[in-house]
Amino acid sequence: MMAIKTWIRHLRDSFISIWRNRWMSLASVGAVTVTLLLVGVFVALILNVNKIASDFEKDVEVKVLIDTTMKETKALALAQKVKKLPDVAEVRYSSKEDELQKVIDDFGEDLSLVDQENPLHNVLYVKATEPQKTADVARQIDALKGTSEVLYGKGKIDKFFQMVDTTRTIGLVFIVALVLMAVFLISNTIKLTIAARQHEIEIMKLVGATNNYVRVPFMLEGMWLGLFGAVLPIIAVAAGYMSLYERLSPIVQNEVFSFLEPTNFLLRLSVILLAMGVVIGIFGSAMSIRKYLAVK
Amino acid sequence: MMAIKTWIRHLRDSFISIWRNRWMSLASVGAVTVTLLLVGVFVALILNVNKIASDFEKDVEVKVLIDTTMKETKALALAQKVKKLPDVAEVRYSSKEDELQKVIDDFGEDLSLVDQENPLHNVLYVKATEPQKTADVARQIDALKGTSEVLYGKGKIDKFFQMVDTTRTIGLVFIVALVLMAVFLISNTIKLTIAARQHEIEIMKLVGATNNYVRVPFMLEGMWLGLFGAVLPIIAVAAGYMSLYERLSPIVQNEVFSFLEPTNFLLRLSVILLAMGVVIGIFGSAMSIRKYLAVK
Amino acid sequence: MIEMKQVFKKYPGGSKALQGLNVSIAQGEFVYVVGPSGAGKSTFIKMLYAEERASAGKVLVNQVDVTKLSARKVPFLRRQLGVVFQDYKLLPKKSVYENVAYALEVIEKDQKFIKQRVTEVLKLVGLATKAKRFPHELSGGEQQRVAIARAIVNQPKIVIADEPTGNLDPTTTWEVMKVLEAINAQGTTVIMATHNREVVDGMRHRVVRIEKGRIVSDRAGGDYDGY
Amino acid sequence: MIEMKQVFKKYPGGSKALQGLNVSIAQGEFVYVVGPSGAGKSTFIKMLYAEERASAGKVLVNQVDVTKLSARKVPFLRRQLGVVFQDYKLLPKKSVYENVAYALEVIEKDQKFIKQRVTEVLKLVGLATKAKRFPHELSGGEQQRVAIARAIVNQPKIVIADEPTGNLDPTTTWEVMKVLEAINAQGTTVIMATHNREVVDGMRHRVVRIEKGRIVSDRAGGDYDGY
Ligand SMILES: Nc1ncnc2c1ncn2[C@@H]1O[C@H](COP(=O)(O)OP(=O)(O)OP(=O)(O)O)[C@@H](O)[C@H]1O
Ligand SMILES: Nc1ncnc2c1ncn2[C@@H]1O[C@H](COP(=O)(O)OP(=O)(O)OP(=O)(O)O)[C@@H](O)[C@H]1O
Ligand SMILES: [Mg+2]
Ligand SMILES: [Mg+2]
Repeated sequence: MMAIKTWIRHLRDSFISIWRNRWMSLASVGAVTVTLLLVGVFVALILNVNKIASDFEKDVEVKVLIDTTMKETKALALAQKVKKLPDVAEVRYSSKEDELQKVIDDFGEDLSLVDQENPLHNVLYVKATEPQKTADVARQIDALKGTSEVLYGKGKIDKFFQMVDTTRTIGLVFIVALVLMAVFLISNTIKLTIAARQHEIEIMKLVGATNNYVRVPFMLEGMWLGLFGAVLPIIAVAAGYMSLYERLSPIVQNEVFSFLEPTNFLLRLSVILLAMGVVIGIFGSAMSIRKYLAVK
Repeated sequence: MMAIKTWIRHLRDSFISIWRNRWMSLASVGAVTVTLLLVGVFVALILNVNKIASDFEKDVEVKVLIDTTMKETKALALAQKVKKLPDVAEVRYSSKEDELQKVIDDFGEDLSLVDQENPLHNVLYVKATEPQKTADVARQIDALKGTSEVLYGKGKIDKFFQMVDTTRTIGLVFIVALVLMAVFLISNTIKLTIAARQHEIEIMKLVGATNNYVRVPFMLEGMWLGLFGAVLPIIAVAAGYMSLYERLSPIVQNEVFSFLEPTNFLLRLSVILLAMGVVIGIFGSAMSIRKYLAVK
Repeated sequence: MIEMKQVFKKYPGGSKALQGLNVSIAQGEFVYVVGPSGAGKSTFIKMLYAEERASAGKVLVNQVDVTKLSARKVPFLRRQLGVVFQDYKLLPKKSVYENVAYALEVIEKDQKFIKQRVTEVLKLVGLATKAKRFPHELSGGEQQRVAIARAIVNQPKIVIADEPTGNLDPTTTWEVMKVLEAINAQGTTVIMATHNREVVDGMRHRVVRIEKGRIVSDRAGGDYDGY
Repeated sequence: MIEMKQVFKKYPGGSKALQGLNVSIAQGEFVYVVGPSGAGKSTFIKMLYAEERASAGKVLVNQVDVTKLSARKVPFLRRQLGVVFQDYKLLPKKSVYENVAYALEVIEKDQKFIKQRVTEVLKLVGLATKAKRFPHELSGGEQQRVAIARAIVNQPKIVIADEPTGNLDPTTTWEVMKVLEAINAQGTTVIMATHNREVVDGMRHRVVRIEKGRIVSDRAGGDYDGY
């Protein structure tokens, strides 16, 4: 549609214009940088909080007390049986000796001094494939022979699920709000730089430039501003995240949760930040210029 | 220094100018609004997270197992004694029957079936005036007669304190970073609106206006933009926080933590947001205008 | 070629700049438009390249009614005209060379041609040595000559100049007038609003006098005062 | 009153606009500054109100050396002068009335006085009915007259006008010249750069001719060509 030489001209003009308006360009790039940095940091934070919440959620398990009369070998067979139930992801066996040790750990040594037979049960810890199926799984296990009691904290767990869900929803709302704000702030800045050049746009039109001919260099300029503005945030967020990840991961490695693995996550986040800068840059320019293009 | 009629003129000029540049004014107010909204929401969030972390921290207590040989009345006397130790804030007595009930709650009914004497200790739960003094308090109590064991999760608690501290530090870093970003974004926007009017400033100087005479209306204009830009965020944050507070507080009322009480908190936050808008507006204008005031 | 029929123009503020203007200009004519300040000369000229649209009436340029021209087609009208604006309208962030070249770039001429043609035109208006300057680094008369160079660079069929010699000394004025005469001799229509009695009386052409938005006299080879 | 000694001006780009200019103008004189486009007339004028600073030499205005004037004091120098800029320099977001009033507001005159005086001056330049317009709603000549009104509104001791009639028709030019004559008759110094031969020859005063940054002729009651 447009000749190659025209594209080359537009490209050249966009660079020249950025340079000749360097003061404004710098201000725009600065605004984009700060905004995307904000988005990058908070998105990383929020996604990790959501990840951690989900990890905790996944940690929910059903505790099955096995009849005291059942022998250990049979108990292990029961474990196999439970394992085969639908929606069961994981079964872990814990003997009554293990359980006693836990009680002692929590309540002081004196319990171990009790010189009688261990009164506790052998126990199965069962995880559902999806945390929300925990109640189902519990019911199924309860129906099996040889289980004396199935504990999974009914009401409490529902409340916990609800909390995790709320966290996740709030997180998503925050991300969406952040992105909208970024769109507004960046396109607003670009609007201001273009408004300052309204006079130029009018002149271009008066000497016979079509709307497209005027628009394209401005859009390219917007693209560069967005692109340049995305570089620093991407570097900062990537470097910051990797260093934090390396420092914090060892500390939490025995916990039930972990942080988002950097490689993949950062790649995606970078692409998103870059795309935001570039897309808002281009469309912000295109939108802002529209009202100055109207022929009188 | 400046005549009252001059101030009135400046005030009038600042309003007229906002109106005649309404397109740019709106963009500026929009940028201020979004930025302060961001600051308001995240500051509220972060301060609450910090509050909650501190609440958890304050919940740390020392568990003192009292000699099984000591009678309950004597144990209560011991409690009084502990209470009087330095740095002790709170002492709660829990009989061995209470303790057994807890074990049963956590590990299933079968323990209660044990038909022998309760093997547990009477217990004192002690809170230090400051969480960090917990270890000290524990040591002092250990030295008292009649205590068989003093538990406070040594290493674990240190790690927990460290986590809370980290959370708080990160929170503060975030707040500082947010404020800096807001300062940058707002003053940047104002810089752009003033750059667009560079030509006007030059003319004013050429017809004999002093730097101050040119500067004051621009500073007032910056003030109004900041002020108007702060109104919406204040309303939004206040309304949002109050509604969330009312909805969430009942849910967490039995937990060890609570949210920041709105009245005081919102008042301060509002003042801060307003001050940020106004101060950055005024100084942003003053700074940006400086380079255009230089006489050639 | 150019024809206006009962053209009225009322600006949003309420001032009636044109009040039933009728005129017809043939291809190849040289027309002075004179009249007091605020008479409507610039408004008349702005009708031709659609900077302002008529409130009523017909404005025909090359058989096309400008008043009905869609926004998309306006740029193509403007490319057929070379306009010297009263306030120059130079692009502040482009050099002298770039300002003149821009009129050729929009019609997608080749770089080589542009370079040659722009250099030629800048020499013609005496600004060859100032090609790299920016508008704010020029004297008033130099800026005006850049505007003239831009108007004639793409060899338009019609050149419209609004007060093109207001900031030029008599010698330079004379040189610019010779340039306009020369392109007129090659068949280009020239329409020039001016206050310069010396020019109008010294270089005789058709003189159209506008007063209060109407043509009050129109005579070939007349002088500034309409005789 | 005004004295320049060996004034040189070299612009950052490298162009030498003034090359050793010497002149002395007494209080109450009326001086035309003429010369070809780009000769240095505007630069000469800009020296007086410190829009540009001399590269070398002395520029005395009312016994004060402008080249050494501190930035703080420049506004007070400018208040003693009324300047008509070649490109008008009207404030685009202020109405005609406000533009003219601004020159009185900066010297903190009373609102009542301002209103009376601005109305008076606008009537003088024939713009009484256009007080509420904005500059972009005016014709070229009307804008120029606003610039003239602003320059004379605070009754300065020195009026400096750079090509103040370039966009005015002969009749309006004549009216503006009468205004300048009148204030000159009241003792105001008038310095006017112009290309208008008709004015210079028709209303005789001292004529200073600048060429290539130097004064090449200077004679009282001379004509445009220096005789
Ligand atoms: N944008 C506008 N809005 C309102 N009124 C306008 C506008 N432009 C011009 N006018 C008015 O229309 C009338 C004619 O203006 P125009 O510019 O056509 O005059 P002109 O003949 O070119 O005068 P000059 O010789 O001073 O340039 C004037 O009274 C002017 O004030
Ligand atoms: N800001 C600037 N930077 C560089 N060169 C300049 C600048 N301003 C003026 N010049 C150059 O200095 C010389 C004198 O300019 P000046 O404006 O004084 O001319 P002038 O006599 O007023 O001309 P005119 O009659 O065209 O207005 C010109 O050659 C011009 O190109
Ligand atoms: Mg005009
Ligand atoms: Mg000049």
